[in-house]
Amino acid sequence: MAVMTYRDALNAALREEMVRDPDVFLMGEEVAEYDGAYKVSKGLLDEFGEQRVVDSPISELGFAGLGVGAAMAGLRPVIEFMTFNFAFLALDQVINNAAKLHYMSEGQFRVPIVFRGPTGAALQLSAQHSQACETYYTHAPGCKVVTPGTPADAKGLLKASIRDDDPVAFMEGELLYNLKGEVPDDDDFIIPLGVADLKREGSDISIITHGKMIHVALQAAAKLEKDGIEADVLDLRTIRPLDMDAILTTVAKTNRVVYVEEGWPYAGTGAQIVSMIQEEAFDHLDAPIRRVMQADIPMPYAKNLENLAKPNADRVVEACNQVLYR
Amino acid sequence: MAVMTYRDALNAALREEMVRDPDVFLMGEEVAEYDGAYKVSKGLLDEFGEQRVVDSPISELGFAGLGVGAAMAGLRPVIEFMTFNFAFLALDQVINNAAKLHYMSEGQFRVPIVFRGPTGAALQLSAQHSQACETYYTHAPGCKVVTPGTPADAKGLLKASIRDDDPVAFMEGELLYNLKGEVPDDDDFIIPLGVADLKREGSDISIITHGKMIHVALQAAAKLEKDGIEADVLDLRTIRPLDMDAILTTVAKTNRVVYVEEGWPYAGTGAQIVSMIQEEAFDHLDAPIRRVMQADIPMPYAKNLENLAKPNADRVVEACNQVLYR
Amino acid sequence: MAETKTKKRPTKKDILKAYGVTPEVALELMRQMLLFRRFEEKAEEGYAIGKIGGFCHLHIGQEGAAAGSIAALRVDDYVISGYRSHTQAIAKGVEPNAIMAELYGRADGASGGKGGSMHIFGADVNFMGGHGIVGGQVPLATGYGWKIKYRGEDSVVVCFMGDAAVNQGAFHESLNMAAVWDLPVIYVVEHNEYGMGTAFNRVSTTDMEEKSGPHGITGVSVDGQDVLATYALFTELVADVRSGSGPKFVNLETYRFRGHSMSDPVSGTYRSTEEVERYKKEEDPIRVLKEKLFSVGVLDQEKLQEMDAEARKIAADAADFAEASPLPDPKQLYANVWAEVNPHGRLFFDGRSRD
Amino acid sequence: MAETKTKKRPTKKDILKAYGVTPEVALELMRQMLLFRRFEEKAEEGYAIGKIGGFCHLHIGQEGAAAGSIAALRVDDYVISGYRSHTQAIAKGVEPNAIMAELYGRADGASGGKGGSMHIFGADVNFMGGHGIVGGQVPLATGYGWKIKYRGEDSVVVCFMGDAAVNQGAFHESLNMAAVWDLPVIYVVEHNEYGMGTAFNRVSTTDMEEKSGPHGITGVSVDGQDVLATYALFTELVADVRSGSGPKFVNLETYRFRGHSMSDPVSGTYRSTEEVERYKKEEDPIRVLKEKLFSVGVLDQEKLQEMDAEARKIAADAADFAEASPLPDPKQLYANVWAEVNPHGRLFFDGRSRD
Ligand SMILES: Cc1ncc(C[n+]2csc(CCOP(=O)(O)OP(=O)(O)O)c2C)c(N)n1
Ligand SMILES: Cc1ncc(C[n+]2csc(CCOP(=O)(O)OP(=O)(O)O)c2C)c(N)n1
Ligand SMILES: [Mg+2]
Ligand SMILES: [Mg+2]
Repeated sequence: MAVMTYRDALNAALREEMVRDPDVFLMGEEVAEYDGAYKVSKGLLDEFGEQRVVDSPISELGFAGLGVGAAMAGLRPVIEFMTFNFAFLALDQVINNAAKLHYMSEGQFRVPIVFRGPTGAALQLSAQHSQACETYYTHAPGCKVVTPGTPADAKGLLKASIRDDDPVAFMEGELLYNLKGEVPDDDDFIIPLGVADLKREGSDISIITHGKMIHVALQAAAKLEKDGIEADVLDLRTIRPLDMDAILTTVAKTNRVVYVEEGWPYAGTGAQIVSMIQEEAFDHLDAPIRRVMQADIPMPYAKNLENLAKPNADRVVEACNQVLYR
Repeated sequence: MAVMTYRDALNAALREEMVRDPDVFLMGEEVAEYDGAYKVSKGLLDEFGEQRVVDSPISELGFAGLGVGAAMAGLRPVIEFMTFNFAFLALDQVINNAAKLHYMSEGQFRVPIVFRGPTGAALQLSAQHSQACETYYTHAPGCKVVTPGTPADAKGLLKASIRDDDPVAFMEGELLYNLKGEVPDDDDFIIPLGVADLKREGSDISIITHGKMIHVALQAAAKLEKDGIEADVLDLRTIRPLDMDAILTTVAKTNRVVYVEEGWPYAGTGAQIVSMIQEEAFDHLDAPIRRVMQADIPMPYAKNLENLAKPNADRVVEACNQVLYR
Repeated sequence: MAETKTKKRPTKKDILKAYGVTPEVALELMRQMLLFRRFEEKAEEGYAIGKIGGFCHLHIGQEGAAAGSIAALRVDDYVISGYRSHTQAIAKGVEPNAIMAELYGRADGASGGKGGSMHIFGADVNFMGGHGIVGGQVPLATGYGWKIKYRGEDSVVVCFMGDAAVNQGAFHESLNMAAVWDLPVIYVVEHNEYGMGTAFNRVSTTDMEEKSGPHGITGVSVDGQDVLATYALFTELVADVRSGSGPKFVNLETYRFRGHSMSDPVSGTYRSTEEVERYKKEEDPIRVLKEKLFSVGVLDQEKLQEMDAEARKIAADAADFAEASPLPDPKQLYANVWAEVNPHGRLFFDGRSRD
Repeated sequence: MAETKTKKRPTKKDILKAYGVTPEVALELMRQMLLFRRFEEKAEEGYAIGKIGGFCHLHIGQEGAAAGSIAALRVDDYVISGYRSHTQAIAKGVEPNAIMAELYGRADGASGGKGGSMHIFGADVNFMGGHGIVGGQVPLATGYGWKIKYRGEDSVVVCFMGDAAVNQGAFHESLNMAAVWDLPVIYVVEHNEYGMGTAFNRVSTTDMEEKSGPHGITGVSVDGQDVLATYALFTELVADVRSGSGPKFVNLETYRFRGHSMSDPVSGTYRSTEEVERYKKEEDPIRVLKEKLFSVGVLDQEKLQEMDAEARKIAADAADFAEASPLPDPKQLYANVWAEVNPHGRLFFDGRSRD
């Protein structure tokens, strides 16, 4: 085990997969000479050369689609969106091409591509730069969605995503890049897609979450603990495929659920998960599930407003108390 | 009351609003000389001239954005997407500009624009042309979403949408254009946004739905009636704003809910509604809510497969029976 | 605009030599164009009697494009197109039977019945579809070019699109990237004057040839109704690109004899009946080639009829094949949504049974 | 590329006449550029001490662009820009105090603290932002042009963007529409050689001037470090456009003296320290103008210092104003999400209380 940052874990995953498979290449804005806007691809240009680490023009639709074509043709592109905020421009290529071509062609083409980059709010980047974009990718069948919250998960899941034969939207957190954690050294350290991780064990309530919000959930769990409440904190890690078994297991154990997510509420991933829990574990629920989400507004710039808009541990504790009828 | 088609009702709404307000104009592919790909704008070019009924190049991102700018500048554009399938290309302008500019500018700009066109599957148009796109618009605050299912609703809601000061995604059904129904003659016939309509009354179960699916729901209700089951069929009509009061009323009455929607399940509008019902009417529910949705796949072309993929009355009846524990 | 299209064509005896085309190639191009025409007429019939549904876009009148360009390619070259692509699929080697069965939505269709007219694929012969979003295939073509360069191969990509597609951002973004990275892609506009009902000069103030200029790719025009000229140009371009000269842009001038799709009138709204009739009379690529080949004695009426009968037979057989092919197995509904079904986690969320 | 930028400039006595600029205008341009410089230096300070957060992109080195172009406009003309837009906002008439307060995220900010550096708006003076998505403002500008034509007005729109924005589809789609509909928009690229760390010639094989060609809009280049040349060009263009000559494209050649944003190093990675130093020495728009005005006796050191002191005072006052302005009221969190709160139905779905 080595201790490394989330950024370095991603970097290591990219490097290892590029060494392992000559068909893997990285393309995006500033990924090569600049080492990536957030330095995730540091050193890769030197190591792999400019055919495999490629600075693109600011043409999100174009280079995303180029990646899809290259994937159909047999390569395994990793396309970096500087942030997923800019990927709205590319969504047609992701949904209409990447996610559908395998089906439309009755399996003649595979599209093993990873679209990766940060999603969600960082600090005071305001409305156009602070969106959690998961829903735009989970909604359409054909696209897998991965949201790692720790360095180890980042590494193991990125490697799994690159090896996966389907398009994967791999959504990182800008605020996580400096986060440190233990990461197994093994070159073949893979975390399979579709396996949630119980980040904390408790029996009174289940906090279900993913991505950056696992840290908020863990903070909330620590606060609750002081109050004598023990929470399960279930990190979904991948939201399509979704580890429904793990969800049902924790629900059956605690009978009470709070769901925490960074993005907007309407038709978020949380809406889907709540909907499934009520359908598949109706009799296990002792109280309505509550969701803690971003305020349902475009993200404001001012620090005080931004703080109000984001989900935080206090809001999670409050929701837990409601669900526990305390 | 006149009997007219859904198409003619939309046409009348456009005409009346263009007569009423010189700032209203219609732009899109083939809307002028060709009368619209689905003939919704028939005759408008002749009546209003080429400055107000405008054929655009096939540049969805560009002309959607042009509309947003024109709306900021004080006009009231109606932008037709030939279908919403093509509007993925324009989504950046809708989400990042139309929906956010009012907030980002602290109210300095209003964006009174309507994006309209058909959504969802027609007949055998296959994967890239058969998507129910609501989720892409409901998720982000700042954008209203309207999905009329009858000629009268089409007319009254389109007029309300054009007069609304916010961006509205007005989503029609290609398969509805020929549907006939009674429509009030009044030039000021407006259906306010945010008011659901109980399309059928019953007390045993609530079928909640919107858009094209109201007809499937009504068919299902007719079948259930033969079996002695009386269903409320609640047509949401607008899904943002959402008439939550009407939803809670029907749930409180029947205690059993089936939700019917044309699109994909994951993070659809239905997921949101189920999530809210379980939160706000937990104690009223006698059984888990079930959703009847499109099969979770890209739409296939072959007629038999397409039929299997779409929601239909039998599936709704089956879901109702499950919810009724029959 | 439309009026200025008639081109001077060589009419003298040594005409084939002038084009640099052998009699065999010329006859093969004729054979292909006849097949395209008869095949699509069969599809029209199938549509009329309800065997084919959805959108169906025909190349009738534009046969010279696919024939003249794709004949210049090798099997390991790639072709990709929009939703109007039956003839390109045939030219690249997708079986007419499989295409017709796809139009019929049958199990033996090129895409197993899942794609329909707009989404014909033939991965084995490097025909990459069949795409429904105007301009959506252009970045994909660029990706194929990227892969060829990445692997150091010497294949070439031909990417077809309609004239309306050049107004899509995807076109410009792609051409710029192709130029920056020097990719082996030939971008071809089948310029049939209209995007649905919109004449090109209503949505552009410049000529098609200029559209690639800002990306450093020179545009070249060709009379697409003259299949020999088309073939000659592509032979040259393909050789150039294969030897590393980078991306090209071709304005292939042509005309569609049918409506935009099956539900669109042939004429009477956005274009006059006279215009269409004149094109059919003077600019039918089959007739243009026929007159040339008759004049040099490479073809006569009898031989032509023989070839035509053969084409009709292939088309009729395709319809019979399609008719005989079963509907897709309902079990296929959920097949091939995912290329890799992960051992863990749920991928489908409709709560339905999938067998 | 960067090496070829130094331009020959008139240096003779009648220099102002050569540009067609009066001494008053020249001094006003100087006054503005000094203000821009001092204001943004103040912003740099504010950022360094943590008063300003998020992304903050400075125009330092590029002051000639906003000064030279916007001075040629009327109040009822429109200006719209990207995320690098402080100086354009000031030039168009947004109060420096309001801009600085916006950077500080305060209630008196130009956007009430909700926008930040990237989203300055001034609807009352027709400054339409302040946009964060590269190229995203270009269709909006086109919409303003549309409105002007629709209403038969004679205003003009100036749309600024960076050099990297021309590789966005939005740019090409917009210019084509502007040409087709003959809209009164001047599209201006502030070509500072780099998009973040990417030199323009790494993402384009052609010169900037050619980018508008396929849309039938001729491009014209101007030395943006020479504010008099910039002003002269815009005076001419604005008059042309106002009189109905349709859209224009300007390649305004300039250079940024700071990093891309506050977190980006000035030099040492994608560009050399020598390059930046040379530009600062030879191509500082303030120095270039100063030398001209000194040489013709319109300005001297004393007067310059006076003007500079005034600029510094406005900037310092702005910082004081910002500092004194309160944080936005938490009640504003939910204000202005919707322009119209419908009497029926739910619009917010977070389940939180909103007062
Ligand atoms: C992005 C997008 N917008 C609109 C459409 C609807 N549409 C299909 S074909 C077409 C016209 C295209 O014309 P052109 O490119 O000239 O090709 P042609 O049909 O003439 O071969 C339109 C508008 C679409 N499929 N995709
Ligand atoms: C669509 C989009 N992609 C990427 C970004 C991130 N980004 C912000 S500025 C920038 C560089 C733009 O360079 P240029 O257009 O030359 O303007 P400059 O910063 O030099 O003024 C990038 C890549 C963005 N904001 N929007
Ligand atoms: Mg065409
Ligand atoms: Mg730049």
